[in-house]
Amino acid sequence: MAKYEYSYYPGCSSQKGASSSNLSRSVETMCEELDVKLNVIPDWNCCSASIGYGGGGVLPRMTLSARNIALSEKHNVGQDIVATCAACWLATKEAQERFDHDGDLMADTNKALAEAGLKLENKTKIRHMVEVLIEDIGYEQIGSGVKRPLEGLKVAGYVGCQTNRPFGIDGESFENPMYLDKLVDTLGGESIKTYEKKVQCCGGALAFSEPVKSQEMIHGIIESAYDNGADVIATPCPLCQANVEIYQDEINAKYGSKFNMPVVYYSQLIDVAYGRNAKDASLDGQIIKAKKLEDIAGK
Amino acid sequence: MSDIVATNQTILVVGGGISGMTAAIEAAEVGKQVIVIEKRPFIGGRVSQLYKYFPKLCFPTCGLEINQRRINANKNITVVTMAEVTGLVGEAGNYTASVKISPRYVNSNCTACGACGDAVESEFDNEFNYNMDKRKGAYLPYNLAQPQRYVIDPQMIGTDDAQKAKDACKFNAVDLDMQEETIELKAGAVIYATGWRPYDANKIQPYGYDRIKNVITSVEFERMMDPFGPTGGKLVRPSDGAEAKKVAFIQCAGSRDRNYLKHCSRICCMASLKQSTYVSEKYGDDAEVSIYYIDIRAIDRFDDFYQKVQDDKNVTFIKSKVASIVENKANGNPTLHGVDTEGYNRYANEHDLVVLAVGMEPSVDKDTFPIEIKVNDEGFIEHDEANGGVFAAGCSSDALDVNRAVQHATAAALRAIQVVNRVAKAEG
Amino acid sequence: MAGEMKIGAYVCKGCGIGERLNADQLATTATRDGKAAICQQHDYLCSEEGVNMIQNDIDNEGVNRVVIAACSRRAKTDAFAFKHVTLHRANLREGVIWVRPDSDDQQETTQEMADDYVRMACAEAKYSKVPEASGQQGVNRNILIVGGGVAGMTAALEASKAGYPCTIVEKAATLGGAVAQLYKTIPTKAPYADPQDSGVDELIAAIEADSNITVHLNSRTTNIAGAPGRFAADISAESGATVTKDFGAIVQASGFKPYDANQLPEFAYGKNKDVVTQLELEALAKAANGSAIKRPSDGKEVSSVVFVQCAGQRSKKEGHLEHCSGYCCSASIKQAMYFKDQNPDVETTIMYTDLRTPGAGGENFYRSGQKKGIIFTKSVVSEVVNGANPTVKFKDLILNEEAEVEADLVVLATGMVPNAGQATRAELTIEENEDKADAKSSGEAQVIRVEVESILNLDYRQGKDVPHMANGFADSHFICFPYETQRTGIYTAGPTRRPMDAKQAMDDAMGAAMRAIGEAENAGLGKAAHPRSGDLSFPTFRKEGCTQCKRCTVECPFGAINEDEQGYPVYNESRCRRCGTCMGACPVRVISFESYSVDTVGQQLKAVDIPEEFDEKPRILVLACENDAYPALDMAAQNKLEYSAFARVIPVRCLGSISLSWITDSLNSGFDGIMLMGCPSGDNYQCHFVKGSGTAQERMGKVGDTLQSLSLEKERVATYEISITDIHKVPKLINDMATTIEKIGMSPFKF
Amino acid sequence: MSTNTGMVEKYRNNFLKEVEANVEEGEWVKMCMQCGVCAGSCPLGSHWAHPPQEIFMMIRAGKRDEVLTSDSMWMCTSCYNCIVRCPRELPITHIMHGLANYAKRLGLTPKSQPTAWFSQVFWDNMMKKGRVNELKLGLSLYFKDGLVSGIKESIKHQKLGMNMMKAKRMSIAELFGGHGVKDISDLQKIIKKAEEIENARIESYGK
Repeated sequence: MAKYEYSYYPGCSSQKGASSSNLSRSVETMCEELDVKLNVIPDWNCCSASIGYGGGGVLPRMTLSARNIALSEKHNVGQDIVATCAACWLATKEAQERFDHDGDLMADTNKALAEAGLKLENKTKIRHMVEVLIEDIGYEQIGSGVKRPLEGLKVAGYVGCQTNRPFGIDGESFENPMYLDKLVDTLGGESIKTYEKKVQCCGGALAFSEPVKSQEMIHGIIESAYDNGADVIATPCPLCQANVEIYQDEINAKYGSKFNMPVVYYSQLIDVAYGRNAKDASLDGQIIKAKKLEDIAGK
Repeated sequence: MSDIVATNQTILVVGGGISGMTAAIEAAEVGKQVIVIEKRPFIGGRVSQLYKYFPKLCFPTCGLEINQRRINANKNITVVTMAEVTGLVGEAGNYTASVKISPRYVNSNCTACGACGDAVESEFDNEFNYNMDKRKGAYLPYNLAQPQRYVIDPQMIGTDDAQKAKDACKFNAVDLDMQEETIELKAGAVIYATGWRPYDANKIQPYGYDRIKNVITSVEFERMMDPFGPTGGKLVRPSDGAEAKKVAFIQCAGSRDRNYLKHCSRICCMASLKQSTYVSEKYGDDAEVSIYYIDIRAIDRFDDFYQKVQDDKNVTFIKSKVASIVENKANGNPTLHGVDTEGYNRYANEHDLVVLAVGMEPSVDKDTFPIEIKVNDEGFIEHDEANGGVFAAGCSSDALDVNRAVQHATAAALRAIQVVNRVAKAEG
Repeated sequence: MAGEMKIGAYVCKGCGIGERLNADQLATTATRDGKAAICQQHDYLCSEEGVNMIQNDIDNEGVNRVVIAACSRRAKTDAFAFKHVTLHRANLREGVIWVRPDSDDQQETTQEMADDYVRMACAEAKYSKVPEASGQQGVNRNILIVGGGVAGMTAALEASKAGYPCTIVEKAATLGGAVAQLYKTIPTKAPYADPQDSGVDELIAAIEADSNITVHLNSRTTNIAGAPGRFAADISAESGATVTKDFGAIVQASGFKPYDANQLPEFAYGKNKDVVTQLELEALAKAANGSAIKRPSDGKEVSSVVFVQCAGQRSKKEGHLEHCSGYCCSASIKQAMYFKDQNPDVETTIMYTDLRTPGAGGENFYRSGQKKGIIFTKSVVSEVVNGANPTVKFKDLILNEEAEVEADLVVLATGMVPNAGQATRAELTIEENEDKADAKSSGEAQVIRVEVESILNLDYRQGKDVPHMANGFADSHFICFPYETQRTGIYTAGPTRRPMDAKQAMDDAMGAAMRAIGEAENAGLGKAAHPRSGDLSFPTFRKEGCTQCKRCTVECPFGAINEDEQGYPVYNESRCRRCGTCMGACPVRVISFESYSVDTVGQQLKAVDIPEEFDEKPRILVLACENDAYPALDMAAQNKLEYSAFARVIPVRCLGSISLSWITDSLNSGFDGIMLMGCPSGDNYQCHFVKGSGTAQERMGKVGDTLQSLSLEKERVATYEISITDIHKVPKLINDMATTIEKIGMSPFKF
Repeated sequence: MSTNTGMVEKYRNNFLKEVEANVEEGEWVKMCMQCGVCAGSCPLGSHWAHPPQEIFMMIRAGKRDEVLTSDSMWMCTSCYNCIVRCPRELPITHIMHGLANYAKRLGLTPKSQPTAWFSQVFWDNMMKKGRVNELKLGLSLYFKDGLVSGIKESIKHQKLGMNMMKAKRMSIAELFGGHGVKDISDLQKIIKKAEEIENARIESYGK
């Protein structure tokens, strides 16, 4: 019997061979270490993120999330839903709030779900993995498990948008959230509290449709990390991670910069600090190798 | 303090600011017994920390001097400073209040000669200047402080300095053994003139008050103008002491905003218009003032003042709620980002100094009143029969300018008098 | 008071006075020069022991003039408060040792300073009397309330609740005033979401049920004579019948008249029936009474309405109002709700430049209006085009484009014009005053700017109504003392003094009622009102000396002095605020107060010891306003800011009270410089007596001649505008004067 | 009136009513007080021809075509800055999504608006199997302007693709089958139903 148990909503990009499969692998490792059991929602579906609106109206989109919640309520009874992807968490939590405030929407949604014999109770808490870490486990306990402090590792905590707004982590400010920094410090690393781009938008889904506009913002995010002497950028958001990491070649080409800034997940930091090797921490999933982190993992 | 006489014909005034003073004077000058409970070591409240009043640009201490003279001359008024009402029970015509009195460590022997102040070295944050500077551990809160009696900072108690202060006093005015005490007072009616406090600018995260040195609040700006204030009356930047000529005022900083205070604080527009004249007063035509606003609320006759400022070519008005402030690391200038909504013009304006026109928040938190009274969502006391003999005066009832607060307090005095006169009649 | 005068002088040695000054010499000075019968020293005079020592001399030694040689008159007032004696303070602490360096070479001049202050205090004592009642006072608790709108009714009900009988005089046939014409009013209670009933009927019912309140309908006050405590008002009904009643104080709640929209042809008012004012819309709403509001032209149910804010307001255009009426934004929201609450499909647009809904209630009401679907358009309306439907042409300031919209009905927010009666000029010149005296009626015409009917018909020397402030409102000028008009015992409330809505007017009326009660009680005891509240002294004059020049009656800021047939002044004690402006005005020095007179000051400056010319010790007389300049000097001392040892400071009630004789006397007795420190004058005057400082400056303009006749340099006499905050400035000014004298040399008039 | 007729009187509230009825969170539009904090907070702000608060004013002013044919709302990156800063609590992000969706539904979206196109592709891709197939999504992105430019694009981004493959964060397997929801027909039934309900509501507007 694990100490903590949740209903888990991995999301499309966390799947094997998908863009943030390294996130899910590092999270699995992290959960082993923290004695957290994640029960995947059986047959979960996509939340349509924050880009589906072009194709899907509000009711179809809400219904997508409704199905996931309904499935969780059916199979993982009484367990909070936990997501690791900002978009998944946001879309689901948002849907839930709207169902709470809009009886008609809830009714219509259930009409649709009825097509597959599903029913939404909407009683389940929708949470982000970071909330689990901070609220259920706590910095103190996380710190107590550190075997290999991330000494000398200067980390720019890049929170991004959707993990931070509109819900964010309880008690944190939208403009200057500190939890990533606290976490880094807890792991013995060196947080860069003055990192001014920590909540700058990376373009999100528009990185695909509006690459020029998005990469301009990504450029700023990385540049500021360099200006602040960061060894690595750490983020909780898969889309942020991908956007900030994978376009660095193209950005260098466009801006004549020489960026080669690794972008990792908070979960990877924890894995390494907890003494796990680079593979367990899925550092092999980096396109830009997190050299310093690997070194620590290699110790 | 136990020598205070109070009966159920006494009027208890909670708060010794301009509203409390007014209510007390009005009631006392028609022969009513009044006790004023003030939590700071001196009466005068917020207005004592203002440089000038709008729209006349006259000085608050001018009226304070007269009010204080009237209070001193009136035997019907007892002022209890460093005191707070911690409990209140009863009904109209028969209240009992518990009043907690914190030690001042200086008794009425004090002649304000200043010997104790000269004797001590230790310094502490100066709350009178919103902690922008330090003051001695034995101090007179400000020049016109009334009662004209020194205070010893509790943080100094037990140190050698405290003893030095005691030794320096020829009149046995310093009493280091003073203890906190709680007394019970009877009253027929209670006037809550507890006033307001500036909204906590740290909460307005997009404006980086907690991160950017050259972003200050309007109340701090007022203190800067005082020749005895933290900057000796100079308008300079906290970051580097450079002259602040290009100054931005951000309206509704914490007001009219569901994230902070939902209500409009009424005074901030006029306050910023007034403060724009401070910049001109200091720098003449080098002054470059920008006022970022949603609506300029220069109500009724104040509009004349607005029109005057509009005619000043050194003052620019931008209809825009500033979105965010970013510090220019190179020169410490705050850069304001936003959109002028009159015709959609995007801006990124650098200023020497940014003043947040912070809103008015009731001093007493919504659910901490010692007795059940009607308080609205904004935390202001509503006038309601259910409040019995408890009446609001001034900013405890709404966001009010001084003029309106005083009017309201004058009316509150009459409400209280109605109650105690009823009692007097009943008791014959 | 009975018995001969006996001065007791008491020298304090505390707060460093003993160390810095020779107390024995001060004592000698008091007895030898000051003719003090008793003089005692004490190490700590304000202590219980010290105070008892003094009280004992009063009780057992017959001391009735107490001279305290210690700290400033502003310090330790609680300790030095003795009954039935006059009190005089020689300011040795703030006035001497704190402003002088503690060095041996300065000791002599510092001691001289102190000695002079002791002499001066004793001199003042010699010429002061304990104020006695004038015999004019009498308590009258009846309150006259002019105007029977919500403000007037509130004043009456609330004063009555406190036990004060009230009489309402209303010119109309019914009570209720403007608010009675409203369908509903702006909400006054949380959640401030919907229009509410005005409650006028309840008010009227309460008035009728209150035996303590008398109402005169169809009536006006045709004459008000007397003064606080003894006002005699003629109340005349339309029928002509007149009753005279006595009152202690008056509340003027004469309200407003709506701005005349006919002055707005650009908005098609008068041309198009469907362009109405806010007040006219109230009538339509009343008629509809909850059903669909119909428009005037053809009775069609209104399906779209545009509200034009600031119509003819906030504008310097001829015939427009310069002020903002404050309530119109909320009123338009309220009126738009009339439509929305009845039928949400009615289109309601409010065109504004600044939406002004302050406070907690205001913002909630605005939000509620938006929730109900009222459209707010930040725009400037240029024109309303006449047509089957009026068309509003405007510039949308957000979309930055000219646009227009057709509507069934257009409502103009035209604002308030105060009902403040006749505008009396703040000051009458002597010339005007002559005309007035000669031919009353024609003189009247000169005095009054616009020919409007008086509301109060005061039998006052200086006009029939309360003087107006900016924009024609009968407001007080003061921020800290909003009810202090220039007519003691008469308190204005509601839109007559500032544009406001019903709720504010009712709160305001309550404040005015409080002040009226306060003044009725004060007058009864012969006490002065703000700012010298409690002062029992009052001005009297020696008729035999009076030349009927009328300066006093003209210059009194409070219209306290009338004239009898021969043009002699007739004092109305309780109208008087004890500033002494009349005293300063009197060229023949016949006006004085018992505790403040030409002598109490004149003898002080004569008491100053004037050294020989070659001693190179000039003397500078500083006459400082007790309200601002004197506290500023005290605070300078508190901060140990030094100034010349040659200065001798005398506090005065107001610069207006300064008698020219003091100037000439001091020049003659050898003072080298004279400094007059008063409050800023002008539009934003800070003088607590309205125009004392201004008047003084005019008078001093004439000193030039005196100086010339004495062939003295004009720099020797200077007037300054000092605010209480000029703490650094005052010592500097004194030192500058000292330097000036060094330059121009000593006065030759030293005997 | 039918939703498609562009005939609306200026400064009449017809369009506002239409938006309130048919656009996600449209009933909030009237609550805007024109402070402009949303416009100033948007990371792509400078790319908006009409920032949100102006769009709200245009809606009130009845500028139906100008609003619905604008590509401004397609600039929304869903960063939620505007939402958290709006003093009036307007869910601006959602209103922008709603307007975009409504404009597209009415066929008023500017041709070749990349985000409009991409969001549709994303939706279709997702609806096929109930989960997003990133590879196909990526490829379709390159091939959106036809085969030739598609191959060019692919080559341009080849390195990126290879990197992802190496990092096992992109898998050729996805081309053949790939992940998906088991009860895909159930899911599609559910969504179809939801769409029916929504369409019915919008069709009925004004009728």
